[in-house]
Amino acid sequence: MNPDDLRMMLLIRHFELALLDLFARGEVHGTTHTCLGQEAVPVALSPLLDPDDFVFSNHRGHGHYLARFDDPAGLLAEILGRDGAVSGGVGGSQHLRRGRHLSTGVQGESLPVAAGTALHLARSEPGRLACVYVGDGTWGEGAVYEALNMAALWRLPLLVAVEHNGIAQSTPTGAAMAGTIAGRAAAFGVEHLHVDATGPGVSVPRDALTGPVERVRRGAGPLVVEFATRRAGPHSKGDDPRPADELDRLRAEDWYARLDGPEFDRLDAEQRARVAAVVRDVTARPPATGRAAAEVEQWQPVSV
Amino acid sequence: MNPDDLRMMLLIRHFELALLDLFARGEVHGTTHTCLGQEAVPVALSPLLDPDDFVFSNHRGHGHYLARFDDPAGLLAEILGRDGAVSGGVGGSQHLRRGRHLSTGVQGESLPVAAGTALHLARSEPGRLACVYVGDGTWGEGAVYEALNMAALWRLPLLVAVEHNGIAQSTPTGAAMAGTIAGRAAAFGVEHLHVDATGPGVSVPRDALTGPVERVRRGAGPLVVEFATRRAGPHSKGDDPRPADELDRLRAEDWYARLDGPEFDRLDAEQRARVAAVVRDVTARPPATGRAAAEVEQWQPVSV
Amino acid sequence: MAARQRVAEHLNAALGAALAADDRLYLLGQDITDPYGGAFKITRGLSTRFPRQVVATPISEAGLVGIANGLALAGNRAIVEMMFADFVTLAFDQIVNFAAKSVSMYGQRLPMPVVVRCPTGGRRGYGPTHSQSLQKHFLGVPDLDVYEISPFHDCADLFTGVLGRGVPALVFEDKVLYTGLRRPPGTADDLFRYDLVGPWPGTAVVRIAGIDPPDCVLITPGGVAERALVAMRELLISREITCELYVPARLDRTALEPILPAAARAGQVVIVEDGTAGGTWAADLAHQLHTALWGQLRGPVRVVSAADGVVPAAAHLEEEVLVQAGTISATVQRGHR
Amino acid sequence: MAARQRVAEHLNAALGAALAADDRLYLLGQDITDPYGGAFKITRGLSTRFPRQVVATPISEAGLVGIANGLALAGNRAIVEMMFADFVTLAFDQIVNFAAKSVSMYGQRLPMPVVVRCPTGGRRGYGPTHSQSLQKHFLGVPDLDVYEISPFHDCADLFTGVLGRGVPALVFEDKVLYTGLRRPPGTADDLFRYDLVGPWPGTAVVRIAGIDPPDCVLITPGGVAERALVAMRELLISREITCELYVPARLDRTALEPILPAAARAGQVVIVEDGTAGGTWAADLAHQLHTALWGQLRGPVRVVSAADGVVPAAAHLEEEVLVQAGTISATVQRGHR
Ligand SMILES: Cc1ncc(C[n+]2csc(CCOP(=O)(O)OP(=O)(O)O)c2C)c(N)n1
Ligand SMILES: Cc1ncc(C[n+]2csc(CCOP(=O)(O)OP(=O)(O)O)c2C)c(N)n1
Ligand SMILES: [Mg+2]
Ligand SMILES: [Mg+2]
Repeated sequence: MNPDDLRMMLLIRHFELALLDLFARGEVHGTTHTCLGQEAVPVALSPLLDPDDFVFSNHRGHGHYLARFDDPAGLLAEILGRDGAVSGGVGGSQHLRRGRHLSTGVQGESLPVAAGTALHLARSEPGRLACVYVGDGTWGEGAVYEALNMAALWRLPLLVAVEHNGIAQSTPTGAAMAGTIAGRAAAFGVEHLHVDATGPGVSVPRDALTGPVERVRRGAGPLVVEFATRRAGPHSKGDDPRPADELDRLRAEDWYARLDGPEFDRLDAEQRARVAAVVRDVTARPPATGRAAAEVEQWQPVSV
Repeated sequence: MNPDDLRMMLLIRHFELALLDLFARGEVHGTTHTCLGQEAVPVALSPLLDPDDFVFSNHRGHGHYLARFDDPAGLLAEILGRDGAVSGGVGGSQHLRRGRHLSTGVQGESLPVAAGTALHLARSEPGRLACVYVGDGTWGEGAVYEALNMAALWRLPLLVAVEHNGIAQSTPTGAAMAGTIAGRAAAFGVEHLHVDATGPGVSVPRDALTGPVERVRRGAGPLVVEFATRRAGPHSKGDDPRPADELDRLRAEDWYARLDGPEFDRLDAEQRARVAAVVRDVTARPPATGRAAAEVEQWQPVSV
Repeated sequence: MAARQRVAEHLNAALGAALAADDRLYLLGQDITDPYGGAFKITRGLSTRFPRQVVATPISEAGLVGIANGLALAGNRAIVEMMFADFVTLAFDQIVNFAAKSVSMYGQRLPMPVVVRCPTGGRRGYGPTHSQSLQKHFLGVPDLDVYEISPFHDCADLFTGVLGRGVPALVFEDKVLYTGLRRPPGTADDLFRYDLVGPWPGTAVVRIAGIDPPDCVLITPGGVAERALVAMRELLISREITCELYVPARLDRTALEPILPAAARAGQVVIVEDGTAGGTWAADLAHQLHTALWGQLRGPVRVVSAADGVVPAAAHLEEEVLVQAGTISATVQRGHR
Repeated sequence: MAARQRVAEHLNAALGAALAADDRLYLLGQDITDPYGGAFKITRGLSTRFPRQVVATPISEAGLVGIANGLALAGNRAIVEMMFADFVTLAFDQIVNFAAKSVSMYGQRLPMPVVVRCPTGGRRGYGPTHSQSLQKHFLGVPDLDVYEISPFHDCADLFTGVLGRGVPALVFEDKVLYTGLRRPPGTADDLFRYDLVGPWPGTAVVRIAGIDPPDCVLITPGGVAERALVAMRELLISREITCELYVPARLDRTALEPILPAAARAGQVVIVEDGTAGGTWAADLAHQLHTALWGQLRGPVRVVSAADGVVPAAAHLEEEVLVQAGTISATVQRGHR
């Protein structure tokens, strides 16, 4: 793996592990959803995104944010309610905004919104796209279909990045979804791409994405990318009712368990140390002010 | 055509024409949506329905009601707010209920409700089904997909009768729907049947329906029947922005214009007279009381 | 402004002016493009004049408010037409949990200029799911404004102001008002004149010059104003009871200051609203007046709402449920000694 | 009933009893089946005991309320769990336009026994879209009841009664209450005792026996009651100010009669609610009290609501926005002379 990609995978991993650790120590107020096991999705996708693309993230959005902004301190400050927080401590884990990157905690709600930004981009900033991350379970929400229909009708540059981890909170996909994601895209005449993001590598998925994403930018209409991925951790803090053998299997298949060697160890130690330093830094900060961090607030689109 | 079927087609036709006439004369308060041109759909379908099946009708529901209950007086009384009204004059044209037949004016809302009744039927009254009429335009509503998903997941006896008349109020289907109804059913693994209901005959569509509807009753899961039909009249009272040549074509292709002969003339005159008598009867009645007509109120399911 | 302009035409002109003034303003809704021009014809001609800005959508209330939210996020403005206010229930989440929240929940002030127009109320025989007055359900949400048009307020000014605030808003429009006439500036009718007072978007004060204090202060939103005028005329002519009518265009955070002096002098206040009682604009305002005018009123503020039931389709049944001019004058009379 | 039972356990037992008593009762919601047992574990064990009746659904709030509506139409009853009250916004149409309307809009009384349980409120750090108090948005809809649980009311009685009425209802459940203890009958704590008075589902009156009249009457829904108790204790001990607390379980059409006598004797009333001001339960109740107690109060009824902003995620920011025990006692003190 390209060392920068591996670094980012490890940054996200250690960030999420540190967070669970802080939780266990009672240092986090509220809730959070870690993306352990799913790191490859945003790491594969983010380099294909333009800084002025819109990105709509969701409850499980730390990886999305880190892969795009490499800002663990701002994110941790947000989650812990400390100074320098991305959203000033107001939003918390599920409500991050930095320019055109924005997450919300209500499932499905952001798909029509993303389509609205895509309508703007198609008309006023051609070549840019709106990317919306969505879990498999969120396909239960009607808003998803209202958005897909309009995006397809109007050939909008909308990239729907489905993180299909086979589960929604405690519900296996099969118990909540009839048919398939592919079929649901087809229903609206929307292109669908299946990408395996379960392995440790990100270049294969990224290569598979490059052409199709470029076509979205060039006006081919929306694209649903279904990433096969795995949720290696709990839904939120510690709630995971999956049977022990399934959890064992998930852990064994987890990308982190499948990598080793001196280069890996070096980068692993590096990112672990980086996150530890961020934790030390942020936990020593004064409380968040309620105002977004200065560098977040100053964001301007590159050109409009 | 079987004379009973033709009678029903004509009853609905003359009922709707009489209504537009009453409107033009200013004798109707409020609004109404006639089903001119679409008569064949409920006439084909209704004999396949059990009296204890649930039926969810919509804004364009006069034909659904008449084909099931042959009660033009109760319906007209409801629309005119006179004594003996199906819903006591409270509901009006769009809000009819008679036992397990029920219409509402909010598009898409009744699909999950119909699925709920189907859940009940599957568990407690096997062999019965819930039928829900829905227009092509209503596939814009997210509720449709939430319902289809659950109905498919739980293999519910849900019959979705799509009246695809190519238009929604003023919007051609192509401007509001990406993909197809068939694709949308397939997205949820739901069986789809295309039935041509544009001709004057109802036995061909009915025959096409008989087997599939029976399979729904026997637990095969939901079925989407897409009826090709035509809206020969305005959306509601007089609003029809379609170009004149299109309206001419619709009128020329309308089943009523394509039938003739002495038997037709006889039944046509008979139903025209019947409706005229109903109009005379109902317009002479005192105002509605706010209470549903007695025979409506006394409804009980055959067995539960 | 045309001398005798229907409110529908006035709204149409106001929307046209807004679209002309800002090419980043979008208008979204069902069946709003020509030749249909919307269920109530409010948008007639606009898609022909502004084809890029006027977008007809599928029947997807949540989705289309979501589209508007996205347009706003990207630096545009959007006015959305609900075909009937009743359907805004389907967009409650997009409005309350997305549009309103986004203004502040990211630790920065984020402009969300999204206006949802809601044709509201009964008296048209459309039946229980097409006749509701749902204003109250949207009150008291941080960063969500609620307005109602009236025959007195200039809708061009209203839309400009609402969009300029950058806060998402609902604008309720009484359906019966559409076919009524706008009142020319200053003149409510042959008997009453009116002024717009107080902070933007202004409260219309309708009165007969020179009568002070009035026997009673009436407060109503725009949709009730016509009925209140009828009641005022009747009270004056048949009973010699004088009323002063206050019609605020803003329903959330209704400005009290313009109302307080006259209310204190009259000592009697009646607030009238469409819709059923319970958690309403009128009750909230009554509570505020009781507090602000403690010791100055001759009796409790009285609230008139619709009867506690659905709005029936049949005209005679509907009439029993909804507030009528007669209900208003009877209430005022009961408080008069 | 267990001697020291957490409210979550109490709710779980109440739901279990309801399911056992009626095999036509369904329980629907997301992730409510075992072993998970719901996001707040309120339904733990129920799907194991009642596998046919407990149905886990996809993430489809509108759809699942629709399913419940359909079950009710077919002669069943249904209790729906929203994972967070905030998501009930997605089911607003199904609740207001279908469930409530169906009870009467067909000219017959149609029972629609559907109960939507809504875990509500902040103080858990879940952030702006998971912490709202949306009770007020559902008030004043014909044939829609709104309830809120409290540490004093028996939820088994509540569910039985609500389902028996055949009117759709929302039951709000303060999330912080879940982990708190139910108060044993009669005993609020070591200082205060309580009685349930008035029409079903009863208003809890919390007081110290023998003190009459109190200096102030407090009225709060169940979620605020614990904070009110803390304030009452502090006021009594540090300031020698006595309060009597009224906690109705029903928020729409809250019964006035149980409250009026003490309110009149005390002459001072403070109503406290979670959620932001504007079109609220408290303001509506305040208006009713002003009317019913005209001339009997020493000053206006005062309403305490949350600050006009979103509920922030960070604990210290959240605390500034939400009503605290200290807010309540400060308000009572300000009215005390
Ligand atoms: C409208 C809404 N309903 C319910 C929830 C509670 N919730 C949060 S995450 C989640 C599961 C989402 O599953 P999925 O979409 O598969 O994403 P994953 O968590 O697997 O990444 C649920 C039900 C919510 N946040 N929003
Ligand atoms: C939720 C909702 N949105 C909008 C409307 C207004 N409306 C009534 S009928 C209709 C068109 C429906 O089109 P379609 O589903 O194709 O049925 P058709 O009228 O063609 O039979 C619309 C938009 C409504 N009743 N409900
Ligand atoms: Mg998932
Ligand atoms: Mg159609």
